[in-house]
Amino acid sequence: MDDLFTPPAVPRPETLTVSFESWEGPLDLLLALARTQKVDLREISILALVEQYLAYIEGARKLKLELAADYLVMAAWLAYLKSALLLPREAQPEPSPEELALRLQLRLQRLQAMREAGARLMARDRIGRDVFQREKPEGLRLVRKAKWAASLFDLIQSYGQIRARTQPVVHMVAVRPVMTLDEAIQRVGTLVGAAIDWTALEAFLPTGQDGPMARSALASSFVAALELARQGRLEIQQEGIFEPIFLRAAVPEPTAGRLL
Amino acid sequence: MIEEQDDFLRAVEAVLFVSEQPLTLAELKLHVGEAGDLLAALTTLSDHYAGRGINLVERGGRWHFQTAADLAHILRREKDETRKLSRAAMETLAIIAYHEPVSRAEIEAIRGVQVAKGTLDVLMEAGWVRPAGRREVPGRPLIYATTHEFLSHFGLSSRRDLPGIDDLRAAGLLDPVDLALEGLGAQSVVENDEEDA
Amino acid sequence: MIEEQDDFLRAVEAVLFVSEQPLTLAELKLHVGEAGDLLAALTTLSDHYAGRGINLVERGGRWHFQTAADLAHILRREKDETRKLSRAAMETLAIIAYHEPVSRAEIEAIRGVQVAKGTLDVLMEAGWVRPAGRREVPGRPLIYATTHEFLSHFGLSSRRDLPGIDDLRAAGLLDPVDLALEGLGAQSVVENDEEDA
Repeated sequence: MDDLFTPPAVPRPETLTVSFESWEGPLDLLLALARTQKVDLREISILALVEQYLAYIEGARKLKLELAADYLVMAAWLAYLKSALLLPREAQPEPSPEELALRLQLRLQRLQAMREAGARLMARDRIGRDVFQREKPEGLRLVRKAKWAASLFDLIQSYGQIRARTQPVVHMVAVRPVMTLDEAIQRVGTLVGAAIDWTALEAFLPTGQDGPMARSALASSFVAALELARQGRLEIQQEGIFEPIFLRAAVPEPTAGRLL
Repeated sequence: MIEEQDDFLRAVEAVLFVSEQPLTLAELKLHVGEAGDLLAALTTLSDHYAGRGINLVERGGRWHFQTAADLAHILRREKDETRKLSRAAMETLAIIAYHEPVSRAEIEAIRGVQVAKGTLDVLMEAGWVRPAGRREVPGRPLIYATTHEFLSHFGLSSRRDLPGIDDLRAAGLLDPVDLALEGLGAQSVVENDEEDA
Repeated sequence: MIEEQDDFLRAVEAVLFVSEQPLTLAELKLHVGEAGDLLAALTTLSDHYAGRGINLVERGGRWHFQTAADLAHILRREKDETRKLSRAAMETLAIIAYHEPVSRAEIEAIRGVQVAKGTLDVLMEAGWVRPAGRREVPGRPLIYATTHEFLSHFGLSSRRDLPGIDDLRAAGLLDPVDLALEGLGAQSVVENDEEDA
């Protein structure tokens, strides 16, 4: 039965996907091969070793084993080494194939030495396997005794800080120059009575003021103007946002005032 | 001093050495088997270790190694560690020094903050503060005072050597610290806002 | 079998007995003080315990008691099964121990394969290997060395006790291949000369 939801069958290649996991790299394999030749690595025949390795790789390829790249690189290098060793001596490039072969031999010796050393290390009397320590030693106790450091200055400074912190805090609000709303209504109301034409708001401000007092006078005068307009005592005109504000005395038109 | 020891004895010794807890004869036998006279081995070992730094002892039918009782003092070592007093401890000490004798409630009233129990303990451990009786008020609270060690540590011949409030003010030590200033600043802004509204 | 033992010796014995880890001379002195010749005491104790079920041993300058190795069969329990190291980890550990300090590249040069990330981690987790600074060559590679726990675990008094290290050194097997080649190169030139003659 064909089912839409059946995943496509995983292709099952005949290839046996075996990596060379039993060998940790080509050098490891070479060492294993070398040891089949002779116990003493100083006496091995590099040429025979190369042949063995190449035969091994060839066999693996016939089995369609997946070979890691480094095995193939080693195979290529060994094939080169083999050909160089077989070539007539005078045609030899630097470094000499003998040196390359010797180098390989030295590397194998060193790996072998470390492998044996590792095994001997593991065979020693190891804690937890061969020798044992006490399961739960009581332990040595270190009792830390605090020695406190404090100076007289620290002491009096602390006291000063407490006193400073806990003193009743007196808040003095500075008297700031302001024009109160009442003052402004009084002033604007008086001045506008004389103004028949549209007059800018600024003209109603007391002269000779600056800073906070000027700003307070402006704000209060504006609010005063709104209040006086509400009372119908003056009219306000402004052409647009942020444009100057003009005031004039209200034209006595009772009906219009009612409508507003 | 090397002496031959039979393997059974050595096994008993080793098993007792590694064991987490005291072992009964039955438990020991599980390890060392029946190859020897266990009780005799234990007696021999016990005799051997008598007078040494480690002793083999039997308690309620269980055997274990322990260090000799007279060496207990060696197994713990004291170490001086210089540590800085916390700010809370420093302030509490200052209040006691300036106002002694004071109760904990009075210290808290002056500090404006609760005094943790550990704070007074630290000061007493340091040897600078001592309980000085009880105040004869309801609840009879403990009152605290400073000690001779306090005076000598801070190089004072008496408490009257402590600078007075006027001295502190003159030294600028009564000026609010920066942190306090910031707090006050924030507060006054709020107050101004309220005024404007 | 009761024998008198001086208090200093007893103290050393007791301190080593309760300690959770092997102790250096300096650490021991913190507890037992300077009242006696510490090294002499340790030697005396070590001699005394030789051949017993418990031995006093020195590993990398640190002293501890442990059971005699031949009693392992009595003391070993199933749960004690030490985790088996992979061959890669074993070789890497050997290379670090015999060549220390070594960089990862140097380990790889000897093994002919890359060092898998987990390998060094396993050794460091076991507490046997530690980073030991950097080699002052281009790239400043990290270098690795063994720890005193390594020495303790494998029962080595020092790295000189590493099995066969003297023979390996004498055979030049701890020298890099290039260095070995130089030595051999000179020789082979002589041989070639003879051949030519």
